[in-house]
Order: sequence, then C-alpha cells, then structure tokens
Amino acid sequence: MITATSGGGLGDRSDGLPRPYRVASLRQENHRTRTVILDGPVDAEPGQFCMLWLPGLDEKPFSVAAASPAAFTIAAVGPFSRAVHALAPGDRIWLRGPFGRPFQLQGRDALLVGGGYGVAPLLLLASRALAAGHRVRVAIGARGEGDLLLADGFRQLGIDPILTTDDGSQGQRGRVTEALAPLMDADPPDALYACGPHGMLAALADLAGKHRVPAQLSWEAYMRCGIGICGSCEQDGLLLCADGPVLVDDPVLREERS
Amino acid sequence: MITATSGGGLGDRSDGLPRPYRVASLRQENHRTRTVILDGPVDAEPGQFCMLWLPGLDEKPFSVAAASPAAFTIAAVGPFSRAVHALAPGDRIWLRGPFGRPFQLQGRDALLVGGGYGVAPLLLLASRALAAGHRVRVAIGARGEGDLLLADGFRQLGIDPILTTDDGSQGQRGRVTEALAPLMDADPPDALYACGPHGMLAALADLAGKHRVPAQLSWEAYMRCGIGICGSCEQDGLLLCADGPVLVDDPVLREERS
Amino acid sequence: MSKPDLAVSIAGLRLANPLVLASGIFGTHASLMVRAARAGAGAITAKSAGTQPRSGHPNPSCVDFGGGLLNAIGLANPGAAAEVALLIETRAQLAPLGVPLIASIFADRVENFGRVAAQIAEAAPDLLEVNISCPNVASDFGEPFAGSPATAAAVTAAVRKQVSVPIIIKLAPNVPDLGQIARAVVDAGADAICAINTMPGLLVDLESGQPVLANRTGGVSGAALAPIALYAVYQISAAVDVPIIGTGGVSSGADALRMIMAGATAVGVGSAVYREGPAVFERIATEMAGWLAERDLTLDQIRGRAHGRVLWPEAPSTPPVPHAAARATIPQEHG
Amino acid sequence: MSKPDLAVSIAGLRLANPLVLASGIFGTHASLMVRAARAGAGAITAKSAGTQPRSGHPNPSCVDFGGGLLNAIGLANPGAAAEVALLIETRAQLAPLGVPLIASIFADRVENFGRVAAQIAEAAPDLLEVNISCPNVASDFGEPFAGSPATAAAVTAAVRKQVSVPIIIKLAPNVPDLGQIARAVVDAGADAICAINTMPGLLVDLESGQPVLANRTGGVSGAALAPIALYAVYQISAAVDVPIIGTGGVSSGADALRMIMAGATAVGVGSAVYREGPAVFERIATEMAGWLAERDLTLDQIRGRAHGRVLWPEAPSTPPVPHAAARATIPQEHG
Ligand SMILES: Cc1cc2nc3c(=O)[nH]c(=O)nc-3n(C[C@H](O)[C@H](O)[C@H](O)COP(=O)(O)OP(=O)(O)OC[C@H]3O[C@@H](n4cnc5c(N)ncnc54)[C@H](O)[C@@H]3O)c2cc1C
Ligand SMILES: Cc1cc2nc3c(=O)[nH]c(=O)nc-3n(C[C@H](O)[C@H](O)[C@H](O)COP(=O)(O)OP(=O)(O)OC[C@H]3O[C@@H](n4cnc5c(N)ncnc54)[C@H](O)[C@@H]3O)c2cc1C
Ligand SMILES: Cc1cc2nc3c(=O)[nH]c(=O)nc-3n(C[C@H](O)[C@H](O)[C@H](O)COP(=O)(O)O)c2cc1C
Ligand SMILES: Cc1cc2nc3c(=O)[nH]c(=O)nc-3n(C[C@H](O)[C@H](O)[C@H](O)COP(=O)(O)O)c2cc1C
Ligand code: FES
Ligand code: FES
Repeated sequence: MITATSGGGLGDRSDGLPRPYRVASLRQENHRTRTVILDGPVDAEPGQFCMLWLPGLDEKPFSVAAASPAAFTIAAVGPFSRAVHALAPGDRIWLRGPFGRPFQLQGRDALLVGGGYGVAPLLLLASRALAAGHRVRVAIGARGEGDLLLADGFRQLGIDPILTTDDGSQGQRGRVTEALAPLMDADPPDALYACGPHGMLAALADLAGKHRVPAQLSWEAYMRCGIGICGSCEQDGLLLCADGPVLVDDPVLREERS
Repeated sequence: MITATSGGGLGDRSDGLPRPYRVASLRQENHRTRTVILDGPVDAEPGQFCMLWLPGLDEKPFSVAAASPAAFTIAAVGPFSRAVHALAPGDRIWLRGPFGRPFQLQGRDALLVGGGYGVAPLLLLASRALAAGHRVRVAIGARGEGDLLLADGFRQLGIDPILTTDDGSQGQRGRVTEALAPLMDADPPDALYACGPHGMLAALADLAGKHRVPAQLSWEAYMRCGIGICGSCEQDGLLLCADGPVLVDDPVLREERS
Repeated sequence: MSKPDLAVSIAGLRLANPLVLASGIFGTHASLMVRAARAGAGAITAKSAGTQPRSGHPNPSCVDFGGGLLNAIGLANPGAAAEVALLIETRAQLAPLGVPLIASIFADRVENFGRVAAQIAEAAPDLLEVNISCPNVASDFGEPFAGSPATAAAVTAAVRKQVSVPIIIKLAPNVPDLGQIARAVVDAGADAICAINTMPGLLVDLESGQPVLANRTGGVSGAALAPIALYAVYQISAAVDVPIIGTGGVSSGADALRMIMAGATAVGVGSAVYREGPAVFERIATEMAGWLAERDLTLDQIRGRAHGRVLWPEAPSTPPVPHAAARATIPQEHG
Repeated sequence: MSKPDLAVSIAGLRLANPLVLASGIFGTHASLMVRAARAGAGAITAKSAGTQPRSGHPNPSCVDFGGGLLNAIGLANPGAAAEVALLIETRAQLAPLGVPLIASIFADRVENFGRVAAQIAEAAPDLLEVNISCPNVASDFGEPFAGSPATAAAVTAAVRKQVSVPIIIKLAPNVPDLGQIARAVVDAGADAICAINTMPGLLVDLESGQPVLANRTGGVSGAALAPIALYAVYQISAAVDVPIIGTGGVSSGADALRMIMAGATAVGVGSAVYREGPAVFERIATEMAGWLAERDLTLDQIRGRAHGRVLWPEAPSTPPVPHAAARATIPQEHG
C-alpha cells in the first residue's frame, strides 16, 4: 500500500512565483557537493523541495536542507548545479516553493537513511525529530569516503551516524541496507525515513517490509513544473512532485487492505 | 470645506457581483412608497446604498433602510421602482453593495432631517445613534400628508418626529428648514444628518453653517456603476457613489482652512 | 428532488457527466488518465501529440501567478507512434470504467494535421480533438491556425478527409471574431468545438528583468481565464449548432453550470485539477447535481439560458398592484 | 541614492512621470481629470468621444468580479462638439499643473474617425488617442477596427490625414498577432501605441441564468488582464519602435516597472483608480522611484530589459571554481 502522506502536496499552493534571494555563503561538503546558504528563510517541512532558478539558464528541483535560512546541498553533476556552485556570496538566486509532501513523524523512534545527496533533507528531519523528542538514528551510505555527506552535521546534533561505503574506505564496507539488517532485527525503529537512489529505496522498502516497519521514502523523478501539472514526474499514477516526493509504504496498512 | 467621510467608499470593495435574495414581505408606507423586506441581511452602515437588480429590466441605487434583514423604502416613480413594487413575497431580487460612505456619528446629540424617500436611511441611522447613547431628534418634511414617510418607524424607536408639510395638511406648514430654525437657535445639536432633495440639503447646509453645526448630507446623483468608475455621479470633482453619498460640511474646519 | 442525471452526449458519444479532463493535464500517462477517470471525469482528453517526439520548452515552463497559471510546456509529447500505443493502453483501461477517451493532436502545417490525425486514428479514440490554438509554439510553427477562419477551416477539412472519428476543433481566445471562426470550422466538418485554449500572456520577474518562463511568453489558464472563456462559449454557441466543450477557469459547480448556461454541452477542467487534484471532478459534479436537484432542473433546461431574455410585463402604472402576478420568466430561445 | 527622475517623453511631449490616467476612468469631467492630475498622474486621457452624444448601455454596466472589472459602459459621451468644450476647459486647468491632456476618440466608420479627429483637434489636446478597440460596441459598429492590420491601418491613415497632433492608436488584445497590427498602424502614421483595451468577457448570474451586464458581454480590465497586457506590450515593442503606453492591470510600482521592462515608455492606469482612488498615482510613482533608487537605476536603463537575455558563461567543469566571477549580466538588446 503506497500512499501519499498528508500535508503539503496538491491543493496547497501559495508560493507560485520565483522569489529572489541572495547567496549568503557556500560551504564545500565533499569533493563535488556544496551547500548554498541563502539570505532568508523558506517555510518548508523536511522532505519538501524548491525549484531553484537562475534566469536565462535553467530551473531545477532541490531538497530543502535547512529552512532558516534556506539552504540546499547540491552535487555538481551538470550545467545548472555547476552554475550554482559558481555563485558567490551576494549573487542572486531565485526559488519557487516549497513544494511536495514532507516526511511526517510516526511513533517516537526514527531511523533515517540517506544515500548520495539524499542525505540533504535528512539533516532537517533529524533536528525536527530531536526537537519532538524522538530517538533518532542515522545511516549514511556512499560509494567511497569522498562521497559521504553531512556526517558532521549529524554529529553536531549529537547523533553519531552509521557510515557505509561500497569500497570500505570509511565506515562499514558494503551497502547501507546490509549494515542495517542486524539493527532492524535487534532494535527496530517505529519508522524508517529515507532519501537516495531508487535502488537503495527499493532495498530499504523490502527490509522495512520484512520487519513490518513503516517506511517513508522520498523518491526522485525528472521534474519540470514541480507543481503537479506537466506529468513529467509520473510514477505508478502518482505525480511525485505533488503526491510525493515522500511516499509512505506501510506494511501493516498493506496487509489490512489486501 | 466639503469632504468625504472616512470608512466605506473607495478602496473597500468586497461585494462586487449581484447576490440573489428573495422578497420576504412588502409594506405599504404611503400612497406611492413601499418598503421591500428581503430574506437576508446586508452588512451596511446607515447612509450606504445598494444597487438593486432585476435581470432583464434595470439596476438602480437605493439607500439601505434596514440592514438585518435588508430592506429598502422605495417610491414608485418609474419602470424599475414600479417593478419592485409589483414583486411578491418569494420573488427574486438581486443586490450589489453596500457602496458609498456612510454617516458617521459626531458628538452625542443628533438631529436627523429627511425629505421624501430621503427618510429611508435615517431610520437605520436613528437606531444606531440611539444604541450609541445619542440624543436623537428627527424632522421629516413632505409636500403633503400623504407623502410623509416612516413617521411611525421613528415613533417605534421612541422618537417623536417633527413633521412639516408644504400644504400644512399635517404637522407644521412650510419647509422643514423653517421649522428647524428656532430649534437650531435654542438647542443646537452636535451634528445634523440629512438626506433628501438637493434644495432641502442646500438650505440645511446654510442653516447648519450659520449655527456652526457640522452637517452630514447625503447627496443624490444619477448613478450607473455605483462604484466610482463611470463618472456619471460627478459633483464638484467628487464621485458621489464612492466619495459620497454622505459628504461632511464642517463650518469649523472650513474656517480653519480658509 | 431526485438526483439529476448529468449525462450529456457529444457527437453521439455518451458522457456520464459533462466534466472533461482538458488536454495537457494528467494526459501524459495511462495511469494518470485512469486516475482522473476514477476520480469522476466524464471523459478524458490526452495531451496533444504531433508527428515527432518533442521534449517541450526548457524550465521554468509553468508557474502559478495567483490568478491562474502561465505555462509554456511547449507540447512535450512522445510523437504519434508512441502516442498510439499510449492511447490504446489508456482506452483499454478506461473501457471498464465507461469513460470515453479523446485523443488530441497538433501539427506544424495543414497537411501534417491530416497526417497525424490518420496515424492517431489507428488508436481508435472515441473522439479526436484538434489543437489549432496552442500559444506556446508560435516561434516554431507560425501563428496559431485558430487565428483566422481560413486556416482554421483548412485544418478542419484536412483532418476531416483523413478520419471518420468525430472531430473537435479547439479554438483560441485571441481572435477578433470567434463566431466567424466557429462557423468556418463547422462548415469544414467539425463535429464539436472545444473553447478555449490558453490566452497568450507574459510574466516578468522584477529583480532579473527576465520573463519568468524560459520560453518567455506562455498561455494563461485558470481563474483569470474564466470570464474570457465564458464569453467565447457564448459567442460560439450563438453562431453554430454543434456541441461545445466549454473550457477555461472552471473550478466549481457554479462555474460549470455557468458554462452550460452560456451554451456549452460539456465542460473542460484543466488548471483546477492542479489546484485540487483529481478529486475536483467529484466535487464539481456533486455541486452541479445539488444545485440542479434543489431547483428541480436538468442540464437540458439550463443549457443556453444566458442567451434567453427575461420578459418583464409592461410595468403597472400607479397605484401599483400589490403582489402582482408580474414575474420574471426566462424563455429558452436557445439550446 | 538620489531620487530618480521618472520623466518620460512620448512623441516629443514630456510627462513628469510615466503614469497615464487611462481613457474611460475619471475622464468624463474637467474636475475629475484635474483631481487625477493633482493626485500625481503624469498625463490624463479623457474618456473616448464620438461624433454624436451617446448615453451608453443600460445598467448593470460595470461590476467588480474579484479578479478585475467587467464593463460595458458603452462609450457614453457627450459627442464631439461638447467634448471640445470639455477638453478646452480641462486643458486650461491642467496647464498650470504641467500635466498634458490626451484626447480620445472613437467612430463607427473609417471616414468618421477622420471627421471626429478633425473636430476634436480644435481643442488642441497634447496628444490624440484613437480608440479602435472598444469591445462593447460591436453590435453597433461591427468588429473592432483593431482586429486586423488593414482596418487598423486605414483608421490610422484617416486620422493622420486630418490632424497634425501626434496620434496614439489604442490596440485590442483579442487578435492573433499584435506585432503585425502594430507594424501596420506605425506604417500608417501612428506616433505611439496604447496597449491594451479591455479583453472581451462575460459574467453569468447563476440564479437568473442571465448575463450580469445589461449589454450581456463586456470588457475585462484590472488584475486578470495584467499578464495579457504585459504580453501585448512585449510583442508590440519587439515589432515597432514607437513609444508604448502599457495599460492593463497595473496597480503597483512593481506592475508599472514590469510594463516598462516589457518595453513600455509610459504606463496606463485605469481600474486601479477605482480600487484605490486617484491616490493610486502617487503611491505607484513612489514605489517606482523607491525601487529604482535602491538599485541606482533609471527608467531608461530598465526599459525593454525583458527582451534581453541573461548570458551565462560556459559552466565550469568539475572541480567547480569557488566564488567564480561567473555572473548574470543583463545585456540591453532593446529599448
Ligand atoms: C525532489 C528532488 C530533490 C532533489 N534534491 C537534490 C538535492 O538536494 N541535491 C542535489 O544535488 N540534487 C537534488 N536533486 C537532483 C537535481 O535536481 C539534479 O541534480 C539537477 O537538476 C541537475 O541539473 P544539472 O543541470 O546540474 O545537470 P543535468 O546535466 O541537467 O542532469 C544531470 C542529472 O541530474 C538529474 N536531473 C536533471 N534535471 C533534473 C530534473 N529537472 N529533475 C530531477 N532530476 C534531474 C538527472 O538524473 C540527470 O541525469 C533533486 C531532484 C528532485 C526531483
Ligand atoms: C444614493 C441613492 C440612494 C437612493 N435611495 C433611494 C431610496 O431609498 N428610495 C427611493 O425610492 N429612491 C432612491 N433613490 C432614487 C432611485 O434610484 C430612483 O428613484 C430610481 O432609480 C428610479 O428608477 P425608475 O426606473 O423607477 O424611474 P425612472 O423613470 O428611471 O426615473 C425616475 C427618476 O428617478 C431618478 N433616477 C432614475 N435613475 C436613477 C439612477 N440610476 N440614479 C439616481 N437617480 C435615478 C431620476 O430623478 C429620474 O428622473 C436613490 C438614488 C441614489 C443615487
Ligand atoms: C500545463 C498546461 C498544458 C496544456 N497543454 C495543452 C495541450 O497539450 N493541448 C491543448 O489543446 N491544450 C493544452 N492546455 C490548455 C488546456 O487544455 C485548457 O484549454 C486551458 O488550460 C484552459 O482551461 P483551465 O483554465 O481549466 O486550465 C494546457 C494547459 C495547461 C495549463
Ligand atoms: C469603466 C471603463 C471604461 C472604459 N472606457 C474606455 C474608453 O472610453 N476608451 C478607451 O479607449 N478605453 C476605455 N477603457 C479601457 C481602459 O482605458 C484600459 O485600457 C483598460 O481598462 C485596461 O486597463 P486597467 O486594467 O488599468 O483598467 C475603459 C475601461 C473601464 C474599466
Ligand atoms: S514535475 Fe511533477 S507534474 Fe510537473
Ligand atoms: S455611479 Fe458614481 S462613478 Fe459610476
């Protein structure tokens, strides 16, 4: 039973036009990732995203990594992300949003799992979950040491993240799902929250399903309008920009309905 | 110094489209005047008016005679007013508004003067003034006995109106201004509020000016749009539908500024 | 007060209710079209397809400016061949729901309209809509064909010659005389008219001085379009006798009923699906049914009502007759 | 940060600021036009006048539907002879304020445009606006002259022949190609263009099923018109080199600046005067001046900016250059 979370999403549109911000500062996170910190806040929940616009260049979706001030953790993978990296403090950047349905805390014990730049929205989620009195565990997976992201950010929140790398260059060697299997056996969380590549999310959905733990997974898709009208982010009849990006896979619900 | 009162008027437009009501009842007021009472309220201040619409026929301005439920006291003078008289309970009638700037109570001692169907908005004003703790005196002028309007309405509020008729058929003989001169000498009010034919208003403005009493006069003009855009109600650079219909003539202000 | 029947028919095709998913919204995937149908749409229009795949315009390609949307998606579509497969799949999934499928096509030249129509007809859609009015491809394709009676009729005739499926011609608001264009396309063989497509518009970002859309200009849809669309339907229904799918700014039962009063047979819903999600269909239909039931009216009874004139009896002379029998009557001189 | 000069010039005429009272609002009486001038308008346009007096359409003739106004005032005017007197009186009162007066005319036939122009020219207005685009008199006068390049040019030429005062042609939004029409009127002698008049629209009252306006259809103005007007100005300024009075939905300094960025020289304000009263002129001008001053810009520097393109340097390859000099530059390829 894959369903959309409540809140955000379709029917809740106030921030329709791009709003100009200025870059306050940039922080290098790893060899190809920077966090761009803006000069004002964005009223977003963890898991929501914004459309960042550089007039004349392009407009692309990015998860809100911090809300006040707004910040985005961006991997340089192509023309737009490279242009954002090349901005200097004081430069203008525009954003529309936030859009999409956010993570919604379930229970009191949270396991957050991030892969690649999918870690970005989890930092905001972790701090909100801690503030709400949750126990918060975090696992971060990456290809190699140099690709690990934001581990220090979680440490600053007092969370010691489980790290995994494919090549074992830091933390446990292998996939993050492998590292989590024992934990899910011994001390399963009330819910699992994840953002990252589709393969990772699919594996996590399986793992969570086996342990009957609800999973809130943030799926990516190619997004154009970001507001649920162009159809480009369709997945199984859902528009991930509006019905997602966070979808809930609740094994208990699934069994009840089947 | 003729100025517009504050409140209502330009810049305050919520009720732009005609809204359907039904006629709840009709009351014959005199040989050519009826009050049409509707099945719902209108959020109006004394002195404001509405545009009454009968689709396919016409749309015309009428002062709000009562607000809850909405009521209008209408003299049959032509096709539209006659058609309103001919409505039966249950029939539809539409209204836009209220529009225009209302009377605004000044001081604590009010003199209300009405001529013809100009008495209509004064009944609402009288009840609001009483509720606000004002002393309220009322004078009603008409051509003859049969043209006097709403005297009973004021009596129901506990006010015994001064009546004048041109032919002396009821109350004092002569113009209402003549009847008021001694009163203005002996016991002038804090402000005079009037609605009626232009001649009467001009005479009252003189009288009030002589006694240095502020006058709030509701002027009529030929109105089309009712909302200050078509220009048909222009008088001395003011649009009476939006800057008026109530204009304040304050002799003290006038002297200060001249 | 029984639940009124909302069924309508367009060119012999029955729709369980008059609400048609407008082209370009949810019309890109079978899953989405089925979702709209399950949510209560009376018919589904697919996104317009052309001969070749198009990726559409760069981003930003659609924004909400408060009064509505401005979009320049730019007719992104997979091309006619892939579209045929999509339509066949969609039709198969819609069939059990009893919801008809309307294909939509566009092209760059008159002959190509005929060509893509013939291709798409292979998918056997219930109706074929011909989009001659997209404002977002002018730079690629010259002025929209909907801009003159001659070009509009030429496209209609070209499509008519190629296919036997009933055709709907989709018109544009930015013309001086809609009635003339409607007559031209009906004379050329249009079975129905869809009115209207978006109105050309521009939004400028103050800080950058740049148009907000990457395509610079776009098409206005949603609330800001409502009185313009109502006008279009009114003019067209006064000029021709074919069914009209009144489209533009409809987001409530009242909006939809007004479209029908202006002369529409069915009612397109596009931007409102974005605002509210597909649940908008059920809500609009329920509001329509409720309004009609309360007044014991049917859609046929209100269709074209705005063309009628209220008759006022000669106003009685004084003294007025109390409670006179004089009453507004609304004759149906149209529809 | 000095207070920027908002002065602009149209056909050699200097306006202290770009805000022009649009025709049809406050333009019926000298007293009202003077009031708008005192309140801060940079120029005043009188209500359009024709050869003969017209009482206009019956009521309701103008309503606020939330997103803007729909009006069918129907060109109520006192006729050319009385209008001349009104214009002379108004001009005398405006002169000491230094605010120019724009007369406005309409007619039913091409020749009559020339005739009424000649008559009105006797009042020696500073500029003469030719309203070929009123949507509310179609039933009386056939389709608006603004609907085709040929008729628009014919009217322009007829007026041009009769008068030496600079002429402004006022265009309509409901045409397929504004650029073409703009070129036609400029070739025929237009000194400036006003864009746009209202967009044809309809409102229907649900309970009666009747159009809300007695004239049934009307013209949409105000907020709903803003993106449509901006588009019109953008298209026209790409096509011709004469000054444009950008008109439609302007109610703030930001709206006015965007019009200028789209290519306008001056900015018409109509419906906003109704919403806020004539104080709207002072507010808009102050907002414009404040925005420009903060950025140390002038109107000349931003005019047409929306036609420019931001140049992005070739994006650097990884590893990215921190704090690169790469920056958006906005070239002025227009205006
Ligand atoms: C909801 C959501 C949240 C995201 N959050 C982040 C984030 O926090 N940090 C981050 O670095 N990236 C994030 N992305 C991905 C980001 O949008 C792309 O990396 C970016 O668009 C690449 O643009 P480009 O011009 O640099 O590269 P391109 O050369 O255009 O593309 C490189 C790759 O990026 C992806 N991509 C490109 N355009 C899009 C698009 N419009 N939508 C989705 N993916 C696209 C594709 O996989 C593509 O192959 C997110 C994407 C989505 C949908
Ligand atoms: C602000 C305001 C408040 C009014 N309040 C009342 C009221 O409470 N009771 C009442 O009986 N009348 C009131 N009137 C006058 C009322 O509008 C007219 O009596 C009515 O319009 C007459 O319409 P008709 O078709 O019956 O007559 P017609 O034959 O059209 O006109 C008869 C006379 O009514 C006046 N009139 C007509 N149309 C208008 C118009 N659009 N605006 C102003 N005057 C018009 C003219 O003096 C005209 O000579 C008010 C007018 C205004 C401007
Ligand atoms: C994002 C978007 C894409 C559209 N794509 C198409 C299209 O491909 N073909 C078409 O005929 N109309 C298209 N339209 C126009 C709509 O079908 C409809 O005519 C218009 O939006 C007005 O209706 P609305 O106000 O309900 O949205 C599109 C509209 C929008 C907003
Ligand atoms: C009530 C009203 C009357 C108008 N009368 C005229 C007119 O007589 N001549 C004319 O050229 N335009 C007329 N217009 C159009 C305006 O001048 C202007 O072009 C249009 O309203 C768009 O601007 P806005 O959105 O600022 O109102 C009128 C508009 C309104 C609302
Ligand atoms: S990006 Fe999701 S529908 Fe357009
Ligand atoms: S009635 Fe006052 S301006 Fe129109």
